[in-house]
Order: sequence, then structure tokens, then C-alpha cells
Amino acid sequence: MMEPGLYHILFISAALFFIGVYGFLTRRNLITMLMSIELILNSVNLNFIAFNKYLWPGKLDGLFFTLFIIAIAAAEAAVAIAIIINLYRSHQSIDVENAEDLKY
Amino acid sequence: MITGSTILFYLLAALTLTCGLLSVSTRQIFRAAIYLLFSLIGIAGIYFWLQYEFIAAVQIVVYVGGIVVLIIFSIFLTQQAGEKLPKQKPGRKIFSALAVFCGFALTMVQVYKHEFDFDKTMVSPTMSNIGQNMLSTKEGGYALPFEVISMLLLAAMIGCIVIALRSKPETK
Amino acid sequence: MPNATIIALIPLLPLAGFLLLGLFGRKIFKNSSGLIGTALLLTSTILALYTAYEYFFVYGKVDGVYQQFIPLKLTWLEFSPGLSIDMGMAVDSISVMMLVVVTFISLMVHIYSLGYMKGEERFPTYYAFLGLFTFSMLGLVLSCNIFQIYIFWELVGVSSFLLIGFYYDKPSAVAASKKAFIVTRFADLGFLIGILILSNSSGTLDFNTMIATLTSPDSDAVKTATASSFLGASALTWGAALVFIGGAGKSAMFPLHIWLPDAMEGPTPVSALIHAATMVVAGVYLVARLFPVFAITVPAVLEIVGWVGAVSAIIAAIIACTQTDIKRVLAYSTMSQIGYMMFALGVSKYGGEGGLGYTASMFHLFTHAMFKALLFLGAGAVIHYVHSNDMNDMGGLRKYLPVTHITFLIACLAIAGVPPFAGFFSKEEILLAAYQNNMAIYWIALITSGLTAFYMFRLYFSIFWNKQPEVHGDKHGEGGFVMMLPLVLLAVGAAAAGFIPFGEFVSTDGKALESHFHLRFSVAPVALGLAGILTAMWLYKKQNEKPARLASSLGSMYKAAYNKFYIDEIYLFITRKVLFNLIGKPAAWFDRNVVDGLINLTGNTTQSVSEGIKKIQSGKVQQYAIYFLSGVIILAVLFIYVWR
Amino acid sequence: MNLLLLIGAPLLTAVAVLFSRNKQQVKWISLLGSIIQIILAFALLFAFRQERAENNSAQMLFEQNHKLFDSLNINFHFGVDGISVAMILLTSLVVVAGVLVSWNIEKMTKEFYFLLLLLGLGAYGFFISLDLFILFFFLEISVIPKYLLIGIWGSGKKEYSANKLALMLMGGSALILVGMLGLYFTAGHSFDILALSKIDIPVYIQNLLFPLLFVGFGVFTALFPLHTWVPDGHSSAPTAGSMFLAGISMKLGGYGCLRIATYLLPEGAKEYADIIIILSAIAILYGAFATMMQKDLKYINAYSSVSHVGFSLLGIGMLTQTAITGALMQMVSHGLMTALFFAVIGMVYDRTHTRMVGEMGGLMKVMPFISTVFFIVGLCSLGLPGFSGFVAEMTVFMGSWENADAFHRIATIAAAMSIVVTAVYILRATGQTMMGPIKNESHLQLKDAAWNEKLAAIILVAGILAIGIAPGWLNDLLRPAAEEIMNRIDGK
Amino acid sequence: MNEFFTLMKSELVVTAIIFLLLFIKIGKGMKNESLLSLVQVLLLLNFIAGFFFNKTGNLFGDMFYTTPLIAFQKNILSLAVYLISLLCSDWLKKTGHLPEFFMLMLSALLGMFLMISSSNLLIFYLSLELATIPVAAMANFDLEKKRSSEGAMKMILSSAFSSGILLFGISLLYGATGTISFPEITAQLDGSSVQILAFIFIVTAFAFKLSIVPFHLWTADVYEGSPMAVTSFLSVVSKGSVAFIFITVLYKMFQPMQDMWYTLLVILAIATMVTGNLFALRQQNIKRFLAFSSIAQVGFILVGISSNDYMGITAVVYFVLIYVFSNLAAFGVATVIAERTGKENIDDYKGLYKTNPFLSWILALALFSLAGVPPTAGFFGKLFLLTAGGAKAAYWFILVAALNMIISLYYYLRVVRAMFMDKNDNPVEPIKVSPVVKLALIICGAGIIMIGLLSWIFEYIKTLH
Repeated sequence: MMEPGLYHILFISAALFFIGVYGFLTRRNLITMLMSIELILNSVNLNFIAFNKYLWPGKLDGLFFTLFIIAIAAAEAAVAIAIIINLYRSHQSIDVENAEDLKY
Repeated sequence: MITGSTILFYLLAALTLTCGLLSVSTRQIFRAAIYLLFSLIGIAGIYFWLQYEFIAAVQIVVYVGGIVVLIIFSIFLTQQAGEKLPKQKPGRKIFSALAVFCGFALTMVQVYKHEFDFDKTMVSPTMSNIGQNMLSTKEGGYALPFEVISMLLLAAMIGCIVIALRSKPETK
Repeated sequence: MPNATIIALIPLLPLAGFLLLGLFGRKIFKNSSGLIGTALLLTSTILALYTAYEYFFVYGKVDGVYQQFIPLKLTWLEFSPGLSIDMGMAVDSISVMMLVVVTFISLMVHIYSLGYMKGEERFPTYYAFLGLFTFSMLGLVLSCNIFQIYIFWELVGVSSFLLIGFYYDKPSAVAASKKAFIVTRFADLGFLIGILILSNSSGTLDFNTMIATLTSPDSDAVKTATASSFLGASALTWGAALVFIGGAGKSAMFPLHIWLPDAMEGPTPVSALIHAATMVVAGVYLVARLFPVFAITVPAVLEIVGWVGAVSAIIAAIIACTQTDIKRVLAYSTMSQIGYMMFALGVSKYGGEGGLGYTASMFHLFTHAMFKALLFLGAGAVIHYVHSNDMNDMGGLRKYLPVTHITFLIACLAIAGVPPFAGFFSKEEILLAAYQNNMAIYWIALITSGLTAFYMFRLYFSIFWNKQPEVHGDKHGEGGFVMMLPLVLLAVGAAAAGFIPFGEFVSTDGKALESHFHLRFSVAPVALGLAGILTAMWLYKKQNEKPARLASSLGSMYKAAYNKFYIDEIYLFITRKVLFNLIGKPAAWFDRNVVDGLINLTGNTTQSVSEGIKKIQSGKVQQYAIYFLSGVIILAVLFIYVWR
Repeated sequence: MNLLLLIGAPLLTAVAVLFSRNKQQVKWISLLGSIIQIILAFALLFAFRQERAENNSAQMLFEQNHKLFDSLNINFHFGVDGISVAMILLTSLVVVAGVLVSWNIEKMTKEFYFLLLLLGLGAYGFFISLDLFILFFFLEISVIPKYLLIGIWGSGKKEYSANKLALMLMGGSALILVGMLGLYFTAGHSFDILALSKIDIPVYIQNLLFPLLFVGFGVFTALFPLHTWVPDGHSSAPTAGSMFLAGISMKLGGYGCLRIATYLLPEGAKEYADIIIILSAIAILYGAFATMMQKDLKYINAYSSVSHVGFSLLGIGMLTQTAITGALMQMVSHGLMTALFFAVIGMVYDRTHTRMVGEMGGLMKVMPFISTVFFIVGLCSLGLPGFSGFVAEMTVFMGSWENADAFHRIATIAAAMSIVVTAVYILRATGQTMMGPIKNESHLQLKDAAWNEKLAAIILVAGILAIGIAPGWLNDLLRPAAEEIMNRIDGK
Repeated sequence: MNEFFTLMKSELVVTAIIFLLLFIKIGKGMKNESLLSLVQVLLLLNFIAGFFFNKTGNLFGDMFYTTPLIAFQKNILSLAVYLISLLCSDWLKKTGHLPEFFMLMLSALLGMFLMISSSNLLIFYLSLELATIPVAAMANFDLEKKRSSEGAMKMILSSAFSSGILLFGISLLYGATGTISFPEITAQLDGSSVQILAFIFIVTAFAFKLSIVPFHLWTADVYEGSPMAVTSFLSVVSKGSVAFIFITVLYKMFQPMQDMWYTLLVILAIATMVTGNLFALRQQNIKRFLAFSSIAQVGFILVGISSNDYMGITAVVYFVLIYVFSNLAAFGVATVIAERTGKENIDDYKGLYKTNPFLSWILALALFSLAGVPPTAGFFGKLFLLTAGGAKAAYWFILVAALNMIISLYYYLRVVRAMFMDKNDNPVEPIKVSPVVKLALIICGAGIIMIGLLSWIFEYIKTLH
């Protein structure tokens, strides 16, 4: 076991990022896709905080970035959920594969 | 040397990743939401561990208290309870896994190869520090993003209202 | 000095006639067009005769040598200093001689046509075309620049085309006119390339300068031109040979003669003018113009000229013996006689006594113009009378067409070389020249002259004697004064032209040439001629079975001659099968399918690629994300590991 | 003389047409406008000769320079030399003839004339431009009107043909564009033709850019094997459209090949001259043979255009002063001749409603005027002396022969052979349509040309004869300009 | 403080309009017609206001900066929004949420203004989201239509995914350089692999917004699903703004990596032009058709951007200006026809010229301009882009671009052919175009013809540096 440090956190965040990406690519339910997006954003937040802590503690850029990402995530999630609910109303389903009318 | 702090970190890491993984793999949508919740809590834990308490608090308030609740509500709205999620095609899964693994490997290789210049001071921000910067309009201040995000939230709100509360008779 | 205005008027008056009648003929000069044309040409003829008189007897001879005068020369198109196409007038003995011949024959034809073409719907057009032809022909003979001669060369070609196709609603006339134009055009290609070679070698297009440059053996131009060789012959040889091909085409020399018999589809006076007396001798004239070059610099080509002439002469004579269309017989006869002129040039040398062939050739050209035009006009009168070209439809016409009969007989005697008619003198000189230089050609010429007498009298007896005529419905006699006058005038010419001391006026170097008359030498041709006449008389004077039996006894030879040695068929094979089927069709197919196909293929490929990749836009948002992610990863890998 | 008039006149006419009220107005305004253009073109000719007579030996006369995109060094730089003057004359004659033969267009008359005038505008602008960019602008202006003219008023497979034409010409433009930009950057940011002609461009760049420019312009002028738009485009276009296409548009390409590609990139021209010669010799012969097999009159003329235009390219490829002069003469001559040919074909088609050679015959009897013109143009096409074609072709031959090696000579002979093939197909066409017996009884009722058609034909015939009978003036116009081009090629 | 008002005037004006609309909405509300007229007037004022008091300056430390060129870019966007408000007035009058629509649109516009002016990754990211999220909501404004919500869903999810990747890239870049301000990052760039990775991640976000292949796949679906007004907004305003900031980011922030991004742009430009064109070839729906054509147009913009000099900037700004007119004219005509008849397919346009010559001419002009055919301005725009791209002497690259113009001409001509040449038994009936729309169409038409010939416009842009 090693002393946990920046690289450990970077590993966690990268892993979480790609877990989120994997979820986005494979989940068929729109809400779960949205959840995957949240994971992605959180992994990014972790990155910012870790960099801020270990490398650039002099300024709070990373921290504020995280803060605003959280806020954006909330707004994005809200709009996305509104759209999903509207889609559900018209399609009677939130399966992403049922919304494929627009193609080619 | 194994200290309590180290063990705590690994526990948090394990919680975050496991829950994250379960959240994208379980076929029970409600469970997925709960796993997401725990994963986010794990991340909040890591923030605590890093002594970024303010962010940890925000994380818990906004995510746990806000977004996850929103998601759970929307699950209630759109899903009959107990219904399992549909399966994805194996081909898609395999290809996604491959792509994701490549991406992960690529990123990790680059990150581990890179020599970051560490700052040994390891200071943590204080609350007043954060507060002053947040509303400052000078160099290093964050007043403008603050205003921008307020406009964004306003716009998102308007958008949500229009879309989610669509009133049928008014349109024709 | 020659008067430029007068000489210029000679070709310009017919041109004026062409423009006048061509533009306004059908509306304004509907009835008077013939008279206008004739009047203009009469003026031309008088001017030409005046010029001839002036030239030969007043100013032409300086120090005993006939000089060339160039009273007018305008630059028409300048390529570079010294190299330009000029429009000029060269006045020398042969051009003046030709002026007279062309205007005189043309005038005769104009007059004759007043009667012959009367009542034609396109009467004004006819006279317009005649004017155009006369203008072009006069321009041709006056040319002082090789390109000028080429220009008028083409113009006479097209006027010939127009006149052959005058009866444009007759498919055979259309075909004949096309054939005439295309075959001569093919020959002109040779002429053109020849011009390019000669002009490039000599650095000029002007006849005099060109001849001067190319005949001085130590000039640089000649040295370089003879040094460079292509397919075993020097550039000059090629040039001269190609120019000769042009001449051979126009003069219907073997094997480019096939257009001439078909050209008889035109109105008969036209045949008399163009395809007997004037245009077809242009080839001879051309060789004569460039004679110093041929004789001094490239004697090999001159030898070719001689042989082509000889072969044409005998082949045409043989074919003429078998044909039944009287105009075709005359056409082959023309070809045969031009062969004479050609080989006369071929056996000639430059300067002094050796130049006898040249003089003889010109002399024969002159006399031939008279009697051949007469023959055609006479044949025209006959055709006019019986409405048929076929010998078998004729016979015993001497009572109905007395004037025609007599004039025709005179012409036949002239062409057969019976003394003292014109043909005798010119032919004697030719045979003498051949005898002096080339025995093989001499023998061919001798046989030909016998054959000539035979087929001419075969023609004569078949028309005017032989069987009794069927009585025709409308007897309109011989066609009146306007048709008789030219016959008589030409008959006078055919009878008397031989007494002109031609060598006095025309020779290679302009010095007078004594005409030698060897009785000993004349015996053979005259005897052969008489033999031919008698044979023809024996066979054809009365209707009998002898000709048919003779024909069948000769078997395949007769058949081959009757079918013109299948030369037409060979041409047909080449054009139909080779040009159209082997080149034309594949070219058209290639263009539509390969070249255009490739272009279309590009378009279609684009379309099908577009169709093929539409699946990428699958409508699945996750698929889009996969492309997105793959794009990111691939770009990252490329830029981190490959293009770093 | 102010060259802007040459652009202004057609532009004003086009605008006036756009605002006119009825068909009569449209026609008469167009006619008036095009007559003004002719007057301007002749005024230009005389002014030009006057200047030259007064020993004004500047390469370009009547130069004007108006700043356009100053920072990019793009200017309205106009000026004319002999070549331009000749081309402008050609354009003005074809325009007025085109306006006249379209007199009876009923469908969308206003649009038709508007597009027609726009095409003319493009050509005028192209010929007076001394700035590559502006030249390219005017070149491109004419693509869309062509497309619309064919597509809307055409016949047969008009959409296909219009598309093909537009796309192939656009392809040519694409190549020109790249070559043009290459020149621009090589020359230190200048599009000015005169400036570009003064600098030494490195040989490897010339070898790179020359094919782009030459092939690009070559597409416009039917360079083998990129000529396939010609038969389809010409045969589908309405009469005036074909006249413009063959009479003017193809000349834009030839002019470009010479003025831009060859003049500005002499080393490149030398490098590729042999290929040009081979291609154009193939085009000449192959076009002629392909023509022989055509049965549709318009296809006949279209393929024969491929063949004839080959002479211009051949002349350019020969790189001698006389050959280039001949090439230019051929452009002018072919422009007039082919415009006239299409006009006559149009007249015949309007009456008989067929263009198939086999379905006609003996038309000389019912329409002597049209037949005579048909005949004249046929004779011009086969290079008969007295008509312009002869002068041009002979000049090309004379110039080509100046190259003493076997390659050039064989190419010249091959090209010369086409005059026989040309005679074959021209005589076939005239023989089957104008001569012979009348095949279709209904043709007996047909009328001869109307006044407008007569006028159009006479204008073009006059042009053909003016060159054919007295080529000196054209020679004087073109030769000094060709000499200028040769000076650059020879490095003087 | 005075400086604050002058430098941020565009943003302030837009914000003011948003709040005005908000108060109207919260208050008594207004009829759609009068509200629309009001908004149109306000937008016109906004556009006009953009011409005054343009200065260079920074605000909020390094977060916000503006120059006359940026102000001009903002003005182009304002103009486009104004034109959209005119062109789509038929649809807007009918919609039940007019004030909300404009609030969202103006929020997005505000986001774009801030994005163009941003000099900091944080503000850039925020304004990017501000420019995206409201548009996603707007895409769903045809509430009754299934396709509208599908389009909105695709847009919000794709853009969330894309911003995730962007953020990951930003975080890596932050880790490697320790700053989020553009000039400071420039100083820290050393070309290490993490920076390259971060760069690629960041560029993909631009690529996504600009619909560069292979990040373009959302475009056509969203364009087709959205209301026409939103489609126009997306294809013109959104693209234009991202193109502007893309230039700034590449030319300023990533200047040290210029060799790399030049190669990247070449690859992306070729892929984009080719793919866009190939897809556009067989589209039937006019919106989808214009979507793919706009993808191809972006490929040309990339050619211009690749020049890495002032010429590139000028050419792109100029092109976007022309593109605004051309594309909006095309969308305008499509809107009118779709609103009145519900016909959106190219085949429905057959014989349009017979019944609606005015619309046909405008659409034809627009398409010619898009195809880059003179005398329309598109010719100049495209040519200048290629001229800019040619500065690196990569002629084969220009050649590929030029050859792509052929394909694009083919499909633009397809529409022209349908309108002018093809016969149709059942053509679009004659439409009486309302005066406002007609005015807008005429403005667009005039712009298409005049901008190219009025060369001082280009010269003016050039002087703005």
C-alpha cells in the first residue's frame, strides 16, 4: 500500500469518467444516461480539486471551476429531465431506442 | 506506513468506484439511482479527505439533496416500479467497453508519464478566502461567472417550465 | 508592262456576276441572268484575248525571252516578314495561255447554256455558280503565291461541287458531288502538307522566290531540306510529291480519279467546262508552275509524275473502251488525255531542247481544251435530244443533228490524232518527248493513242450511225443558234489550233522552242490511230453482234475494265468498312461509353458512396457518442504517437 | 474609350429587362442593348486601331484600375490588347444574333433574356479583366445562367446535360481557382496579370500550376478528354444557349489557356506542350471521326466543335507566334461559325421539329435562305477559303510547321487530316438535309427565315466573311499580342 | 464603471431585453403580434446599438475582453437574431410561448456574446453552456411534435456528453499548466502529451458545436426535429459564434501548438467537407439538407481558419456574415413554405417557380451563394476562405476544398432544378408572403448580392484588428 496522493485520485477520477462514458454508451434508459453524465461531471470535479490541492494551491481556480460545474450540472439535469419527461409524454417511453425517427 | 487516513482513502475510493460501476450496470433503475447517490457521497468523502470541506458540503447539498432527488422523482414519473431495464445489445456493449478501455488506458498512460510539478505547501482554502473571491470583480475574482450562472439558471428554469408544464389548450 | 486593271478585271467580272446573280438573281434577274453572265464573261474574254495579244506580241518578250510580270501583289495574310500569303497576278506565258483557254471555254459554255439550261428553275443560280467557277479558275491560273493557288484551288473545288450537285434533288448527283469534293479534298491534304514543307524549306510562299531558292543547289535551304530525310526521302522530295498528289487529285490521276466519271452527274455544259477543259487540268498547271523545282531539284518526283500520267492514260483508255454512258466515256477519255499531259511533264527536262515535254504538255492542254469541250457540248446536244446518256439509246442521229455530227467528228479526229487536226500536233510532240526520254512510257503512250482512236470512234459510230433511231416524240431539233454557235467555234479551234507555233510562246525557260516535225516519227501513231478508227468502224458502224462477242471472248478482262477495275469498290470498302466501321463508330462509341462513361461513373460513384454511408447517421444518439469517443481517441493517438 | 461601358451596357440592359412590363418590351430592350454593345465593340476596335496607329505600343490599352479588395490586392483592373478586342467583337456579334434568334421564345421570356444578357456580361468582363480574381469572377458568373438556360428552355435530356455542364465547368473552375491562388502566393500576393507576367516564377511552381490552370480552362474549351459536356450541353440547350456556349463560353477557356496558363507560366507551358499537342491532335481527329457517326444535327456541330476547338489548343501547344495567332483566329472564327451553325440548326428545328438528319431532305427547295446559310457555315466549317475557318486553320498549320521535329510535324499532319474527315461529315449533313428529295411531305409547307432570323444570320455571315476574305485586320490585331506572349515564352 | 457599460454594452442590452420580456411575461402579458413587433424593434435597436462605442478593453481581471472586431462579430450575431425574428414571424405568432422563446434565445445569444469575449476557460465553459442549454430547451418548443422532443433530447444529451469531455480536457490542461486564463495557458504550453490530450479533448467540444466530422452526427437530427426558427438559430448564430471563439482559442491560446492544430484542421476540414457533401447529396427534407450543407460549409470555414493569420480571421468573419444572409434566406423561404403548406421535402418544391417566383428567386440566390457562385457574396466569401487557407502553400488541400465545391454545387442545383425545371401536377400553391417576412427576405437577398460587391465591408473587417 502506498501513501495516497495525486495519482491515486487521478486514477479514481479517470476510472469514474470512463465508467460514466461506458454508462452513457450502453444504458438504454434516458434517465440512466443522464446519471452517467453526472458521473462524468463528478469525475471532472474530482480532477479539478485534486489538481488544485496538490499542484496549484495558490489560487482557487480548480475549486471555483468545480463549484460552477456543480451548478451547471444541476441546470443541465433540470432541462434534460424536463425534455425527457416531455419525450415520455409523447413517446410513452424513455427508452432511447424508441426515439430514432430522425435518421439518415 | 498504513495510517487511518490511508485506509479511509482506499475505502472511499472503493465505495466511489464500486457504486459508480454498479450504477451503470444494474438493471434495476431505482437501484442505479441509489448507487449513484452513494458514489456521489463517496466523492464528497474524498473532498473531505482532501480537506476541501466547502466543496464537500456543496456536493452533498446540490447533488445528494438536489440532483439525485430530481432524478428519483423523474424515475417515479416515468417508470413502473420493479420493471427491469431493457438489455443493451452485446455488440454495442463490447465495442463501448473496448473504446472506453482504450480511452482510459490512453489517459492513464499520459497522466502517469507526465511529471506534474508538485507544490509542497498543501494549503487548503479558507471559507473567507472563497467568499471574497467569489464576489470580487478584480483580478482573480469570480463575479462575472457568478452572474453568468445566474442567467443560466434563469434560462434553465424558463425552459423547464415551458417544456415540462406544457399547457395543451393554450396552443391552438 | 501589263495593265494591272485590265488583268484584274478578267477574274473580277465573273465574280461580279456571281455576286450579282447569287444575291439578287432569283428576284430581280430571273430571266436576264443568263445574258448578264454571258455579257460579263464576253468582256472578260475580250480582255483576256487582248492581254494575250499584248503579252505575246507587245511587251512579253524581252531579249528573246518571255518574262514573268507581276503587275499586282497585295499582302493578304502575313505570317512573318517574308512569309505571307499574297494575292497577286503572275503574268507569264502559261498563265496568259490559260487565261485565254478558261475565258474562251467558259464563254462557250455560257452561251451554250443559254439554250441548254433554258427553263431550269435555278437558272440564275446556275449562272452565278458558273461565274464563281470562272473567277476561281482565273484566280488560280494567275496565282503568284503557292498559297494563293491553294485558295483558288479549293474554290474551284467547291464550285465544281456546287455545279455537280446542281440537280440537288437527285440523290445520285448529291452523291457524286460529295464524292468529287471529298476525293479532291483528300488530295488537297497532300497539297497542303506539301505547301507546308516547301514553304518551310524555302522560307517563302511566293512562287518566284520559292523556285529561286529551291533550284539553286548550293543554297542553305536546299541543303538542309535535302539532308533531313523521312522514310528514306528528303523533305523536298516529300514536299514536291505531296504537292503533286494535290495536283493528281484535281486532275483525276490514277488512283484518285474515281470522282471524275461520277462528276458527270452535273449538267453537261458544266462537265465541258470544269471536268474536261479547265479545272481538271489544274493539276497539270500546278506541276508546270513548279516545274523548275521538279525538274532541277527533285527529278525523282518528276519521274513519278511521268509514271502516274502514263498509267492513268492507259487505264483510262482501257476503261473508256467498255463504258456505255457517253459522258463517262468522255470522262475517261479526259483522264487519259490529262495522263498524256502529265507524263509529258514527267519526261521533260528544264531548259532548252530538253524542255520539249513541257511545251508539249501545255500545247496538249490547249488543244485538248478545245476538242474535249467540243465533245462534251456535242454530247450535251445529243443528250438534250434523246434524253439519255446511254449509248444503247442512241444511233443514227447524224440526220437529225447535222451540225453536232460534223463538229463531233472533227473533235473525234482531233483527239484521235489524225492530221491535220489539233490533237495530232500536240500528241506528236508529247510522243517525241517521251521517245527521247523514256521508252517505256513512249510505248504505253503509243498503245494509248491507238485505244483513244478506237473508243472515240466507237462513241462516234454508236451515236451517229449504228442502228436506226427510234422516233422521238418531241422533236426540238438541235437547240438553236446559241447551242450551235459554241460548237462551231470550238470546232474551228479543234481543227486549227494545231497550227499555232506553240513552242514559240511556251517553254520551260521562256526562250522560243523550235517545233520539230519528223514524218518518220509520226507514222506509227497515225497508223495506230487509223487502225483504231477502222476497228471501231468495223465493230460499230452497223448494229451487229460483234461487239458483244468480242466482249465475251475477252471475258474477265472485259468485265474488269467494264467495272472500272473495281477501284470504286476498293474505295467504298475503305470508307465504309475502315473509316466508318473501324474508326468512326468506335470513336463515337468510345466517346459515349468510355470517356463520358468515366465522367458519369465519377458522379454515380459519388452517389453510391453517399448511399452507402448513410447508415452512419443511424439516429441512435449513443452510436453518435461512440463515433465521438472513437474520434477523440483516434485523434489523440495520432497526435500523441504518430505526428508528435 | 472607357472599358466600363462594355460591362455597363449589358448590365443596364439586363436590369432594364428585369423591370420591363411585357414580352415586346423585353425583346426590344434586349435588341437595343445588344446593338449598343455592337456599336461599343466596334468603337473599341476603331479606338484601338487609332491608338496603335498613333504608335501607342503599350501592351494593354485603355487601362483602368479601381481598387476593390485593397488589402488582398484585388482590383478592377481592366485593359485590352488585340486579343481582347477581337474576342469582344466576337461576343457582341454572337450576343445580338442570339437575341435575334430567340425572338419567338414564349416561355418565361423575361428570364430568358435576362440570363442571356448576363452571359454576355460575363464574357465582356472576362475579356477585359487584367486581374485574375476579377477574371475568375466573370468566368464563374456565366456558369449558372448556362445551367438555367439549358435546364429551363432546353430540350431532350436537359436536366442531365445542364447538370453535367455545370459540374464539369465547376470542376474546371476548381482547378483554375487552385492555380490562381498558387500564382497569387508565388507572386507575393498579387492577382494582377501584368504584374504576374513580369516576374520570374520558379520552374517547379510553374510545372505544378500550369496543368491546373490549363486543364481548368481546358474544360471550358473542351480539352480532350474533358469535352463530354460539350455534346450533351450543346444539344440540349436552346438555340441561343448553344450559340453562347459554343460561340463565347468555349472561347473563355481558350483565352484563359493562353492568357493565363501559357502566358504567365511559360516554363510550365514548355514542359507540358507535348501533352497538349497530343491531346489536341487526338481531339481534332477523334472529334471529327465521332462527328461522322452522329445523326442529330446539334450533336454533329457539338462534336465538330470539339474537333475545331482542338485547333486552338493545338496552336497554343505549338508555342510559335504564328501558331498562337492562328489559335486565336480559330477561336474567333469558330465562335462565329458555330454560333451561326447552331442558329441555323435552331431555325431548321423550329420548322421541322426534328434534328435527326435522316428525317429531313431537300430543304433547299422550301427554305432556300436557311439552306444557303447552312451551306455557308458548312463550308466555313470544312475550311473553305473565303471563310474564316480557312484562315485560322492555315495559320495554325503554318505556325505548327515552324517546329522542325518529327513529333510536331506528325501532330500537324494528323490535325490536317481532319480537314478531309470534316468534309465528309459536313457534306453528309448538308447532303442529307438540304439536298436530295424531300422526305417528309409536310415539309413542303414550311416557311423560310423570318426577318429576325435573316438578320441574325447575316450578321454572323458578315463576320465570317470579313475574316475570310480580308484576314489582315484580324491578323494585325492578334499578331502583336501573340508576339508579346511569345516574348515571354522565349524569355525575352 | 463607465468602462464597464461601454465594454459590456452588448451583453447589457441583451440582458435588459431578457428582463423586460420577463416582466412582461410575469405582468399582464401581451398579445403575440404586438409582442413580436416589440421584440423585433428591440432587436433592431440592439443591432444598431452594436455599432457605437466599440473599444478595446478588459473587465473582471482577465475574464472578459472586447475589441472592435469582437463587437463586430457580436453585431453579426445580433443581426442574425433580428433576421430570424422577422423571418420566422409566422411560426412565432402561433407559438404559445413567445416571450419564453425570446428569453431563451436571447439568453443563448448572451452566452454567445460572453463566449466570444471570454478570455478564460471558466467563463468560456459557462457561456458555452449558456449558449447551449437554452437552445436545447428551444428545440423542444414544438411541444406537440414527437420529432421536436426527440431532437431536443439528442441535443441535450450529446452536448452534455461533449461538455463532459471538454471539462475533462480542461481539467487536464489545468493540471498541466495551473491556470485557466488564456494568456497564461499560452505561456505554459510546452507540448507535453498530457497537454496534447487535453487539447484534443477541448477541441472536440468546438468540433461538436461546429458540427465537424466525426462529431457532427447530432446536427441533422436536431435540425430536422427543431422548429425552423431554432434550426436557423443553430445553423447560423450558434455556428458563427463558435467559429469566432474557435479562432481566438486556436490563434491565441494554442498558438504554440500551431503546427499540430494545422494538421488537425486539415484532417477535420477534409473529413467535414467530404462527409457533409456526401450526406447532403441524397437528403429529401430541406432542413436536413441544409443541415448537411451547413456541415460542409463549416469544412470551408476550417480551411480559412487553418491560415493562422489576420487574413484567416477576416475571411471567416466575412464568410459568416455572408453565411448569415445566405442561410437565413434559405431557411426563411423554407419556413414560409413549411408554415403555410407543411411541405418540407425538396420534391415538394417542384414547379415552385411557376407559383411563387419571388420565393424561388430568393431561395435560388441563397443556394447559389451557399454554393459560392458569383455574383453572389458567397463566391467572395468562399474564395477568401480558400485564399486564406492557401497561404500555407498546401495546394492539394485547396484543391480538395475546391473539388468539394463541385459536389456541393450539384446538390444545391438539385433544389434549383426542382424549383425551376421539374414539372409538378401538384405544386405549392401561390403563397402571400407577409410584409415583414418579405422585407426580411429582401434584406437577405440584397445582402447576398451586395456584400460581395461592396468591397469596403471586407476592408472594414480587415481594419478591425
